[in-house]
Amino acid sequence: MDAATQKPENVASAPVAVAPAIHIAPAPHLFGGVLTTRRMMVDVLLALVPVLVASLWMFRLYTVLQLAICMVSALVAETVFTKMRGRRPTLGDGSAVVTGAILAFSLPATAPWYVGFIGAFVAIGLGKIVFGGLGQNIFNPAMVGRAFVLIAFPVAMGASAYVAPTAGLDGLTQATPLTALKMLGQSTGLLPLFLGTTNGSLGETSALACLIGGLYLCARRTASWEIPAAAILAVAAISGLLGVLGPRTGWTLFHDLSGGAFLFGAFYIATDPVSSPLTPKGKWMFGAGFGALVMLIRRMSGYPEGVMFAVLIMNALVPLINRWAIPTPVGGPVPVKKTA
Amino acid sequence: MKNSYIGQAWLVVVLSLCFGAALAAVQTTLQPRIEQNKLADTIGQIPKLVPGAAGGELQRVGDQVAYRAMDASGQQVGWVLAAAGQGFADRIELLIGMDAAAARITGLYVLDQKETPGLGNKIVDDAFCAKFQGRATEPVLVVTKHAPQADREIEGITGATISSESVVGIVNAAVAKFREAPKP
Amino acid sequence: MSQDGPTPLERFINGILPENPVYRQILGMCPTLAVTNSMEGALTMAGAVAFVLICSNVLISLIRGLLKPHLRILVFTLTIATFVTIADRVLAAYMYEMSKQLGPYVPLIIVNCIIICRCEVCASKQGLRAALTDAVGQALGFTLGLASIATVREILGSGTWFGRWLGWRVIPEAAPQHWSPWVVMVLPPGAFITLGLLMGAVNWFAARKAK
Amino acid sequence: MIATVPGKQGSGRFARGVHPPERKGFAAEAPIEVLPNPPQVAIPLLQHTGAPCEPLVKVKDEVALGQKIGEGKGFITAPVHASVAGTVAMPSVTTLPNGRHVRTIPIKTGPTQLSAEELKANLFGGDWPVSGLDSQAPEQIAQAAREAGLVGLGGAAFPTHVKLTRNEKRPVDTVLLNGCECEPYLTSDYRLMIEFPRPIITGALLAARATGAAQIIIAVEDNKPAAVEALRRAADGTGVEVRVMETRYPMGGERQVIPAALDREVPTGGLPLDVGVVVINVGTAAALAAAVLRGRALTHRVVSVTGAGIAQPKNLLVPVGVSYRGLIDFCGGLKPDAARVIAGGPMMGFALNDLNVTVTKGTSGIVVLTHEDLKQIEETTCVRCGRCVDVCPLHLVPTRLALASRYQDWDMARRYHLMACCECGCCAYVCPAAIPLVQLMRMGKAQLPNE
Repeated sequence: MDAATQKPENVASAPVAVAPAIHIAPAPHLFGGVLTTRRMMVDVLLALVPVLVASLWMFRLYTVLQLAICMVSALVAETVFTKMRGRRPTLGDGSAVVTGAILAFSLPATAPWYVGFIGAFVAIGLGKIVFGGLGQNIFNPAMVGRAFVLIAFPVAMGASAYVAPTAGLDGLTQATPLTALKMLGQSTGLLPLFLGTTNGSLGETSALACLIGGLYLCARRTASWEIPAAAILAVAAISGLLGVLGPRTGWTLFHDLSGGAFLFGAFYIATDPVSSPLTPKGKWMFGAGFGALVMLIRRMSGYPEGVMFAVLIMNALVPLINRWAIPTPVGGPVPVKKTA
Repeated sequence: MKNSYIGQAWLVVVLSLCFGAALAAVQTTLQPRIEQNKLADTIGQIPKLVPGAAGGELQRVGDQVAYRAMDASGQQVGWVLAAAGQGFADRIELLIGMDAAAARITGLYVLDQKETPGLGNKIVDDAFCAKFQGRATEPVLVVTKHAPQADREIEGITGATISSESVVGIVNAAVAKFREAPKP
Repeated sequence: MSQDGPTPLERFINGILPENPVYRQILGMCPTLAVTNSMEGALTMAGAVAFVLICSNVLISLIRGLLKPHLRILVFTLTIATFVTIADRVLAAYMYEMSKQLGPYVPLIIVNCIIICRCEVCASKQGLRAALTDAVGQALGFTLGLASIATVREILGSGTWFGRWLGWRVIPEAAPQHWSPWVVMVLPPGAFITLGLLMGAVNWFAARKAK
Repeated sequence: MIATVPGKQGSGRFARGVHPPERKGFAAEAPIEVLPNPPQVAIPLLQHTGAPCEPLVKVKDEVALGQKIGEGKGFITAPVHASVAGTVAMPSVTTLPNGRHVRTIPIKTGPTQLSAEELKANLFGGDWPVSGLDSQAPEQIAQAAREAGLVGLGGAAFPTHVKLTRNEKRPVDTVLLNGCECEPYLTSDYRLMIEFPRPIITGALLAARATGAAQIIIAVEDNKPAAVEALRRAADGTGVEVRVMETRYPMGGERQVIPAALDREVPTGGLPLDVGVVVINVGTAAALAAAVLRGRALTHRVVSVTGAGIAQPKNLLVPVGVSYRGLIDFCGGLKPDAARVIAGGPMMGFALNDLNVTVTKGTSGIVVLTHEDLKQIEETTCVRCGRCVDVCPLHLVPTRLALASRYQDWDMARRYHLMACCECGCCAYVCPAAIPLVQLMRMGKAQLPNE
């Protein structure tokens, strides 16, 4: 072979033809590939299965109806709004379905149809699309939707909404544990709180179901374990302290942990990657702040439960937390070059 | 002259004088009407709060503002008491109608409130205010979560326990104080 | 003092849409957000603003030759404050209900940037005719902005349109499981959301038209 | 000053990093074969980090194997040598895998050459002394390394004599031989450690003699027990210690292997020298022994030709300057489903669009991936999941750095320590949204200093 044979026109006749389509791309050439955005969303849906089972057991058809309304509305909203922006529809990534499901699980069983419908449209439209779509939103979309309908329809969403005397299920005729505590000073037993045989939003009643699904999410690393861990520690610490300072009859820190939407929020909502901090340190701060705010709102405000507002407030703080929690690289910060 | 303060500011001075005069004129012309509007806002409620009353006049009782409710012949038929206190969101201002002996409530009117719309602001509804009609002023009223079984029980607004309790509390406090006070 | 620029007619039209104070200049946000939960409040406010705007524009235009540059803002403020006080008193005397509802927002017209902005950019430099048409155009544009927001908010928030004056019910009352008015629309957040969405819509149409 | 306690041992681990599939099986059991001499080689005049060389020969000159044909000016440079005996042809310009255009000196292979056995024996075989090396003066070792054109064979191709030159202000206490070979697929170092551990040990001792280091450690990942065994046997009684590291990418990086083996942290922007360590690849150590004791210039190196897209994966001892095509042809050519040819490992190597580029001193392997291996997903938007943060071995926030680079927000790039990035590719490897994080950061690193 001489130099001439290295010219490209002879390449085709070479014994090893470059018949395979060789293409180039930047390194790395291998891709972990196990976890895609879509797969993360599927994980969340899988993790919601225990919650769904608990909810079906407790609220029967109300669950199915509410989930159907919210998920379908979320998908329709996603299609409509992405089309308005002239983008490709992004239904395939599953984020709209997840938003719809989380919203549905955070609503009262008997909330009328338009609550879920409008909530889903606001969640997708105002919660996500106006910020630039998936990955750009500041706030958890489902919680934006829920906050909107809570303020828009206080009767259908407030404490009174959970007590539905006309409902066909026994559970629905009692006040939620936190409302009962706040308004009547009545404490609910730990076992019903843990198993979820109490009234409340569709997904929040069973602490057990939230724990099972949440641990699955953390094990899959779809959710960062730091956030729920920090949140649980914060709530336990504050509730324990308050319990020591001024005990409430029959209400312990375990009640605070398993009552209300706390576990549901800590595992499924606060861990939303888009609206939570990036670094482990930031996640600890975020989780602890979330837990502290939940306790603050529960004890000091007019609302019996504070998960939604706690999530939204902490979401707003995320850019700040990200700034505080910039990690120092191994070997220390980049030395500042002295300008010549 | 050109650089003196007056030279610079004469326009401001002249305009101030003109505007001042104009405002004085407007104020003098309209003030009685505005005062009347304000009074009418309260007095106009009196016939609704005290049965048989046709009008009323301001009567301070201690540091409380009250109105004597009169029938057409000028006979006193009751009292209207202005009361205020903290609600769930902000101050609630009430007018409480009572009979001449201040023994029975004859009506309730919410002058001003900023309670949660859809929940707490239901205290302005007739449905809620009417619950106070005919209640004795002693013993004090209490809020319940069910249909009232005793004269002193007022059924609260679902989902607005604090607003309901605030109104009842304001009524109780104001009425108790009014009953104690010597009346002219 | 005349200079090249839009004719009085163009000024009039500009104020209504192309330079709408609410949607294009983003001025006067305080009343826009505070009093637009019903048509009555919005129109009363728009009327008061129109009165102040027209009167001050005319007056400033008349005395524009006498203005000293460093004292002009003081004179503007003085003028505006006077007319605002007059408007406030008149409302209290003849529309007591509305005056009570609008509360501090009528006196707050003094700090409404639309008026001082028009005084500065137009009335203090233009003749009477230009100043008048400009003020009327801006006032109409402001009215349009307030009315559009109030329409959305009152219909969604209360189900009515001109409910207090005319009693028109747009969305029939229904049992809560079928429909319920959106309380959020009556509250301040509703104002922000409506303003944002309408402004987005206006920009969207403008961008489409420009294409 | 970071504590430099001699003998202090690291845990064998570093925090974070990833576990890509190892895929060493393709060529792990293939003994090192000698590539038959190609009809022509093209020696690039820049194969190292530093100043390029100027040619020392003219067209039609006859050159011998190992004859110096290019020499650079300055301290940080390395000469180049003829890798075959033959005749110099017309100089030309070639493009290296990293995209650099460099001048090359082509040499037509002459009729008389060393046989494969002679070459192998000459470079690695025979007896390698492990004692009596004190007779070598430290300066002479460094000088021999320079004359032999020795550069780091791990990939970065940093001139070795620079590392071996003593610096009074920065004493070296440890020579760390890097036998981690953490890149998937590559097996050239592995084969060398198994087949020829003795020149490696001797090279290590020479490096310690040159730098004055008291401690010599060889770091090998725990997925290469045979290499550990072979090295330990060869090192017996020499004071050279073989330490086993956890298998985790990028263990082979200086900033990972030093903390893992010695529990010392190299300061950002600094060198291993700052913590009293000199890191040398095992292949470089063997070449150092050959250079010092046998006067062999760096003309050949071991290259893995491996991957599912190559017909017969092999480890080859090849002359520098041979074309990639020559290696691939010798290994039976590409399979029909071959999709990408990579110079170096799949995590940090460069994809080739032309197989006629030449093997340089820094070429550690040729990896041919198939379409199956490349199952890429489409780039989507970042959902801020933080996976890249979880794996970055330098504890950076890659998503922010990539964003800063993409939108040229240099304040943010500085705030998040862009220049600390080592481009190891862990972040892009795990990114669920398939964002080209490394590419973006590389772009940003190129632009940031000018801002």
